[in-house]
Amino acid sequence: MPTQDLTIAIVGSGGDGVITAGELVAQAAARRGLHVMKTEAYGPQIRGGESSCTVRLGVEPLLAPSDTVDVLVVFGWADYQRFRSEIVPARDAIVIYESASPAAPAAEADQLFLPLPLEQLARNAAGSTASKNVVTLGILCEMFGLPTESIEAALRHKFGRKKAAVLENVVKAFEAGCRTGRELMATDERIAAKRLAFSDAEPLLMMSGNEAAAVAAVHAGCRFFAGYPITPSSEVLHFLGEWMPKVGGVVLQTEDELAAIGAVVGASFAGVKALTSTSGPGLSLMSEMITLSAMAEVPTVIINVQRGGPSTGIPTKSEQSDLMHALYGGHGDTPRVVIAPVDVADCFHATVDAFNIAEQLQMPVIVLSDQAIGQRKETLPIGAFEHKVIDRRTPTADELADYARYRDTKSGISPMATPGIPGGTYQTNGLEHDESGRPNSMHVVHEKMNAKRYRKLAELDSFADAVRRHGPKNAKIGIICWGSSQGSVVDALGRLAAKGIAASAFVPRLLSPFPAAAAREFIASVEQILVVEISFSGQFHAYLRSCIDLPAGRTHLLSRSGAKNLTAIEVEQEVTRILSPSRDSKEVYA
Amino acid sequence: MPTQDLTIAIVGSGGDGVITAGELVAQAAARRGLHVMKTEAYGPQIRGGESSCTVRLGVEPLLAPSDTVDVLVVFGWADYQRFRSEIVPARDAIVIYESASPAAPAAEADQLFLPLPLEQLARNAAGSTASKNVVTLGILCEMFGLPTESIEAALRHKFGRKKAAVLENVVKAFEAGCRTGRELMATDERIAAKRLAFSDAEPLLMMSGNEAAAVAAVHAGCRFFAGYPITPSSEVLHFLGEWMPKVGGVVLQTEDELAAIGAVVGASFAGVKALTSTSGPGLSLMSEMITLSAMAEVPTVIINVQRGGPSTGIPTKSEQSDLMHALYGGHGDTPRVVIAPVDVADCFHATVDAFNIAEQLQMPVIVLSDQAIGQRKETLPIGAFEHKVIDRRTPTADELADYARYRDTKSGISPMATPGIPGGTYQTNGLEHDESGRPNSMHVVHEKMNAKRYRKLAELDSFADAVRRHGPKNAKIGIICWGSSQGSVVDALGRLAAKGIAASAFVPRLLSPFPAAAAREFIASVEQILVVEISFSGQFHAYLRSCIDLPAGRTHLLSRSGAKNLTAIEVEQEVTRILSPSRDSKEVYA
Amino acid sequence: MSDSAAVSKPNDYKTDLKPVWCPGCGDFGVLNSLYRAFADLELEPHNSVVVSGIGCSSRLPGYVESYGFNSLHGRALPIATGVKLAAPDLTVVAVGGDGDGIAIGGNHFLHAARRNVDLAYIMMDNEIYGLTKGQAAPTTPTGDKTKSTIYGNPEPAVDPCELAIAFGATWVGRAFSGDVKGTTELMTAAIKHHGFAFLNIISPCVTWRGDDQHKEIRAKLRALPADHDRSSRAAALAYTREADAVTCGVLYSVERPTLVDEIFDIRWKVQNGAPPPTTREILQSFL
Amino acid sequence: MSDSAAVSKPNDYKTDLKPVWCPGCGDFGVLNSLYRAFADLELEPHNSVVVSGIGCSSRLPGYVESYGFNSLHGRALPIATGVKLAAPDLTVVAVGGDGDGIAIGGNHFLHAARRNVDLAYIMMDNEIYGLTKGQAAPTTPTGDKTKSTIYGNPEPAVDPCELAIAFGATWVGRAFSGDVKGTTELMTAAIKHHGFAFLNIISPCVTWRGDDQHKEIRAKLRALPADHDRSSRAAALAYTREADAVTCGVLYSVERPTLVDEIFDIRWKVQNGAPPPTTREILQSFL
Ligand SMILES: Cc1ncc(C[n+]2csc(CCOP(=O)(O)OP(=O)(O)O)c2C)c(N)n1
Ligand SMILES: Cc1ncc(C[n+]2csc(CCOP(=O)(O)OP(=O)(O)O)c2C)c(N)n1
Ligand code: SF4
Ligand code: SF4
Ligand SMILES: [Mg+2]
Ligand SMILES: [Mg+2]
Repeated sequence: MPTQDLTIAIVGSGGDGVITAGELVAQAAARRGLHVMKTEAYGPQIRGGESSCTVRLGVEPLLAPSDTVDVLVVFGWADYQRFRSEIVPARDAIVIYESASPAAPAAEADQLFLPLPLEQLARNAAGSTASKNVVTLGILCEMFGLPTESIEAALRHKFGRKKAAVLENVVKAFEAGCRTGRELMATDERIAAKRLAFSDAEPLLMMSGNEAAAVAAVHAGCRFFAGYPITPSSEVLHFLGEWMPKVGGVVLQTEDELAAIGAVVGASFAGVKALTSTSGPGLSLMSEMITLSAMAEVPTVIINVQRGGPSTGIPTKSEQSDLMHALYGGHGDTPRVVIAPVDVADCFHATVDAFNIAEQLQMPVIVLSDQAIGQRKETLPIGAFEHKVIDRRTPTADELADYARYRDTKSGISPMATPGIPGGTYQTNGLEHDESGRPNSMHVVHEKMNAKRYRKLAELDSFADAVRRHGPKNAKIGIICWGSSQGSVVDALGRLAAKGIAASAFVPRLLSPFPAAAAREFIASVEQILVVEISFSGQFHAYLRSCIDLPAGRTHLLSRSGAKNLTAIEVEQEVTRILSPSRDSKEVYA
Repeated sequence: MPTQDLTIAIVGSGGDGVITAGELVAQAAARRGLHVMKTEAYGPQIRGGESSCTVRLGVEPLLAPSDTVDVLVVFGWADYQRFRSEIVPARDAIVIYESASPAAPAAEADQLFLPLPLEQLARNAAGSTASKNVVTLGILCEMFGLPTESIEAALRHKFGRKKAAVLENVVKAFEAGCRTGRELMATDERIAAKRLAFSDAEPLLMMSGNEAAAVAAVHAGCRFFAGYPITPSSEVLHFLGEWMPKVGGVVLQTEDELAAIGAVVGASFAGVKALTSTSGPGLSLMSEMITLSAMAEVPTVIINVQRGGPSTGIPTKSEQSDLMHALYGGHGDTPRVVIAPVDVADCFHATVDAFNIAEQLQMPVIVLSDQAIGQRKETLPIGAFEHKVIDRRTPTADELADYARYRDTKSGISPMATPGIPGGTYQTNGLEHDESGRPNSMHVVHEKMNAKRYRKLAELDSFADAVRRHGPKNAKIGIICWGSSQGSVVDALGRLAAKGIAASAFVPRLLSPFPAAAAREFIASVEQILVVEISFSGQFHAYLRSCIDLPAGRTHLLSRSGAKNLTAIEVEQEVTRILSPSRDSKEVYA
Repeated sequence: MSDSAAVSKPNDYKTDLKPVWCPGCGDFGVLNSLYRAFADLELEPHNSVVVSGIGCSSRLPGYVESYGFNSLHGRALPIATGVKLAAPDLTVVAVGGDGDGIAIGGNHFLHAARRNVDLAYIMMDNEIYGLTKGQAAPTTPTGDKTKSTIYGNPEPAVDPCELAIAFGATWVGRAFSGDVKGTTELMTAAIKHHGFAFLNIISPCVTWRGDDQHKEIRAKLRALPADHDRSSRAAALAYTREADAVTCGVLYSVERPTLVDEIFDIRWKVQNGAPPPTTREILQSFL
Repeated sequence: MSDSAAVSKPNDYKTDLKPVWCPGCGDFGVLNSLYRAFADLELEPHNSVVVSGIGCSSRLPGYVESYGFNSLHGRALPIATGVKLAAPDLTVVAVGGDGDGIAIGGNHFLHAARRNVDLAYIMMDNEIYGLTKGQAAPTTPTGDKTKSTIYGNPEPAVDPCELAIAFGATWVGRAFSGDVKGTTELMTAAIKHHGFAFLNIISPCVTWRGDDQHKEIRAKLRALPADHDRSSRAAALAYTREADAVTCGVLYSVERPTLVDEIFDIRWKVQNGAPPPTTREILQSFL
């Protein structure tokens, strides 16, 4: 019986063409309307070190990378060592590997190990080992029912600009691979079970979360980006560097993150929607300016793509440990909004939301993404990118007649004039100030202005998409998680349901202000509670506790360091442990 | 009946000599063994604007500035306007003011208003209005029983270096004031009730919290200070700028706060105990380097003297709103210790504690002070400055034989070699690393090292001075507060006790790691709970909630903006409200 | 002022906020020069933006009728850069202290100058940190006693004009705030310059540097020779790190494209007359 | 190495960590030169400290047998300054990339040079951000296409050596990593210099600037004329912002007291032979 969900991982080192092979499979699949989720990983070498590419293909939309891989291709076992804890072959995986590579492990359980002379095949077909990745592509196509013609077309497209001889050799290598693949088919009946069965559908877009966020910025009307390169968020800079000139916007690569957020404050003060994008170390550096954005009430949007921390940490791997800094970083009582996208598509929506909120509330809004969704590629229908845009309101003539920039209105939101508007001149500052913006250090004024600045957040009581809920009502166990964890958690809900366990999930997108009423309701509706997060110190759990009462005795915590994706199995096992009579999971309050 | 506790406030503008007058009273009193607490306040003018000086004198040690002033001297009512919400005359205050100053308010309740031609008196006695502050000193001495001879001696000391004629005029002015004072004595019997009755005691030291912290650094063996000037913490830089050369240490005024904390990390890495000192905006800028200090396990001590925030905020006024940033500022899972001094003496002890802890645990330790205690002057006996010093442990020969800088020990604490030690060479970094310090991005290593870095905090389970407790056990109401709020809260306990209300206070000095067990015990021992803090958004309350369960229905919150000192009356009134049958105080969970 | 036909007067640019500066502070002269320069240039308040950092000097925007931003210590230039790039038609003036611009803000000074952002950057150089009550600045001479260097400053001073030239500023001048006429002229030229113009104004702090500053500087004032070659880095260098002179005038002035010019140029080429793509069109690139 | 009588060899300074650099990266040449310079100077590993920021180049301390600190992006110099002031007897070398030192770290470069902190600062200048995969640096020539400037870099480049001189560095040199012998000599001189020595090493990034870099630079290499006046700012200036040449050698070299000299001087005067005061004695000052 063929499958509808297949994960292929390819592992090798620099020259092996691992990334190209993965990219070609993913692109071809997306063109045929298959759902794709693609992740890459690298060793510390800047170039030429170990690399891996994992592609999940599905007939149905995909929620997260799969826990294990169905097909593993290994060009060198030494390279595989680095990834062994992240790329785990399934119990019944098919492992294709270069037979010349030493130290192959033994097959376990139902695994099928197929040592193949990949380099030899490439040399024979194309005169060089360089096209062993193309040979492999051919093998994969025929064995697992990938869209052969689309991949060949993609190959032709990719190598079409090269010399004719090069293209010819590539095609030869691909055909040789296809032949080998067809031959292998007959050697073991287990292969058939891994063949992908699909019928063509509308082509899908394929993009990363960072790209989705960058598209969102343009869509939301952002016309100013300032940023400093940092992994894993530089794609936002790169994408906008390409598109901003086309839409008449500005991209400034600043000298550091202090300048980046400074320029964003300046541009926004001048009336243009403005964005910066960074990762943990950069967010730390932006702390002071974020407090100015809140104090001077200048709208700013900051995308923070989390990586392993603290300090320079693990730049290429994901973690959810910038949460507390996003929520509380910066001295003083600094109101801000924090919104966390849950997947690639949501990187688009959360970013548009962020601009809408920033412009309405005139304060900093942080989009708290992470490497897992920021850099993985997912397929999406073009229809997924609709989102209403709200623009800044300019002061009315009445408001300008007796203009006070920081008018203490009922909602706390004051009319914001921008340079160029006659009659709207004002001098603002980061000092505490009165309604006109004049410095003032009296307690009464400070209390009034603090109240005004925080009162604005109440507008979000009616924010529509504050929480994503999954699973049945009144479940036996309710999982609370955030951001990219949603994927594996929802995957786990399905598995648990299949086992007859009613589990549900509560995923706040709006992290601050926290949707406390909804959370309380959820907690009341479930028997046990499991908080899931990728932070060693349990930042999300601590934050939840500060917002709502988590019932002692029935609250549990799955929190761990990052640098490894959350898997559905982990969640499933934790739930099983909690629900088993002799449970030993981390109970939070004994 | 004379008094044992007298507060005098003097208000004027630039040239009025307000600050000098207050300083002379305070100094003279301290020399006679009186307890003194002195605070100053200024308008926005850099020089020549409004200023005020408030001196509280007591026979018993003082806990906080008093809520109201007993004697108010006003040189100009226009200047007084700025301070009217901070400097409140008591119901029975004596108000002495320049009769030539227009717009004097009317006396209220039992107040005694004495308009005097202070400038005229000065001109008559000394030929110029410049010595009106000295005239006033004379008046105050005689009316309120201040130590006249000591003040005259202090005057002679201060003006002794000037021309003889100047000194002569000063003395004349003082004597004229004394005469006027004596004359006034007889005019109203209410004056006698405000006379200070005291007998001489051992002279006391008088210093600010910032000075106490700076002394502590030298005492603790700190020999490197790097900092960037910022109000209200620059006194630490100034004091160490004077004393470090004497003790053979280094002071570096850096280009900014990024460099300050960077230099501190460098010096400490090189084996020297090192300190920086700043206020909110600077602490925000230090965020990233604090995460490096935690990651590379380099001991650092950071004194943060809080002021009004966010942004540049209110630089000269106190607030407790950097709490969350101190606790959580910086990306990633960053362990750190936060310790909050409760008064001037404790600025000394908390700073020595901070060095001891930093050197033991090899991580950043933040001393979270504030303007209220950092800049006010208090008297203290020299005996108050004893505190054991712990030095860094250098690796043993055994440890060096097979040296691993980040050895994963039971306690998490690893032997730290420093440059100059043969056999101890290692390369560290802010990247995640293995036990030798080599970069490593594997999840398993990351989890292990996170665990090691956080495990070190467990050493503080046995920290002796984690909490200050005040008042009876099993009180009707238990107040939880922190830092400089202790003074007024403890003052309020006394007043409540006098009214027959059993109230107690729990004041954690160690804020992180939080002494949760002790706090739970305290909560269980009281009927109602009141959390008190000077932060509009209630940062301390949110933090408490994340550490311990605060019982719904009996937890109350007094949190407000700063720029005005907490007063005992505020606390007392809040408690009364809570305990009254028809209470309307902010109940936290309805 | 919105009636641009009317002739502007210095007083038109005064706000009703009273400066907090000490009596005798050099910054008053800078402010008065700025009022005059704005009037001479007939700047429209609503099309002018004055951005500063934090310091005594950085209080200036509050006193100028225009859009103004007294921002964070050291960050005037990134903010001013953001303003100028977002709204290139505005006249943008950045102001601040020597500490603000050379200590904490030194890096932004370098990069704003390098990028040739079209704005005037006016530094009120008092060789001290005024607002925080008198600590040494990177402009404080070696040996000087200040609050933070009571035994004498162990560090050497930089010359802001030398830095500006090395950073890539295309216009560099030096003025003395006590000379309002000369300062007004230089300020006017700085604002008019197409590109990053740096004007270092010696503006004495009477409170922390002593009352004699005005006099001492006046004694050292020199004018540039008439034949000074403004286009030569080497010629300008001769008037930097001066020990016994304060030479005022335009030390350096060259023309090269501003950052806005370059950005517009790229935009022009990239757009090539095509209308801006819609979200849908952008999304097509992911197919 | 602890036996200081033994003659040091370059290999003595190798650690067992394998460089992560791309094959052909210019940084290998820098590392080899550093091994040789350390050997020539017979530096004791335990008395030497190598501090870096973050970047490909900043990985270097991990490969050097000494105390080493691969710190934060842009912060090598503050940390190195702290090390040197805290323990003046150590040999301190700061290393890093052009982005690290001139973009995010530009301000620290200015102030470490101004203070004349006695250390060698070695910049591996590849005109690009290597580690983050090829964005423009402040050293990238105008018009160059990079990951962040796909239509050409709109910003001009600075010359690190010109900056160093304006900042107040007392020794400034330029080298090419492909010339290990020349680089070793210059590095040795930089480390020996008493004061802040800045060595800009052109160190090609083959991955993001193309394989031709080595060749192109080699073609532009020039040596300083024998009569070059190292003590003249103006003379040095002639070899900055060069369009068609890469002139290697010691551009500038002067002597003035280092920050440690000044601090020791003050300490000497203040202590005046007296023993350091005790806490009690310090407290007396508050009576
Ligand atoms: C991040 C930060 N650090 C420090 C300060 C404190 N501070 C305010 S102004 C200033 C320096 C003032 O000197 P300068 O910029 O020369 O201005 P001046 O007052 O002399 O005009 C300092 C250190 C601050 N506000 N923010
Ligand atoms: C605060 C911060 N911002 C950004 C980064 C990302 N980052 C790491 S290295 C680097 C630039 C590398 O360029 P360079 O310093 O020239 O070194 P190279 O890799 O070229 O040797 C950047 C932007 C970071 N690690 N920290
Ligand atoms: S302190 Fe100095 S710079 Fe500040 S206002 Fe006074 S005189 Fe001017
Ligand atoms: S990316 Fe460039 S700088 Fe980095 S290691 Fe490779 S060649 Fe060297
Ligand atoms: Mg100044
Ligand atoms: Mg570089």
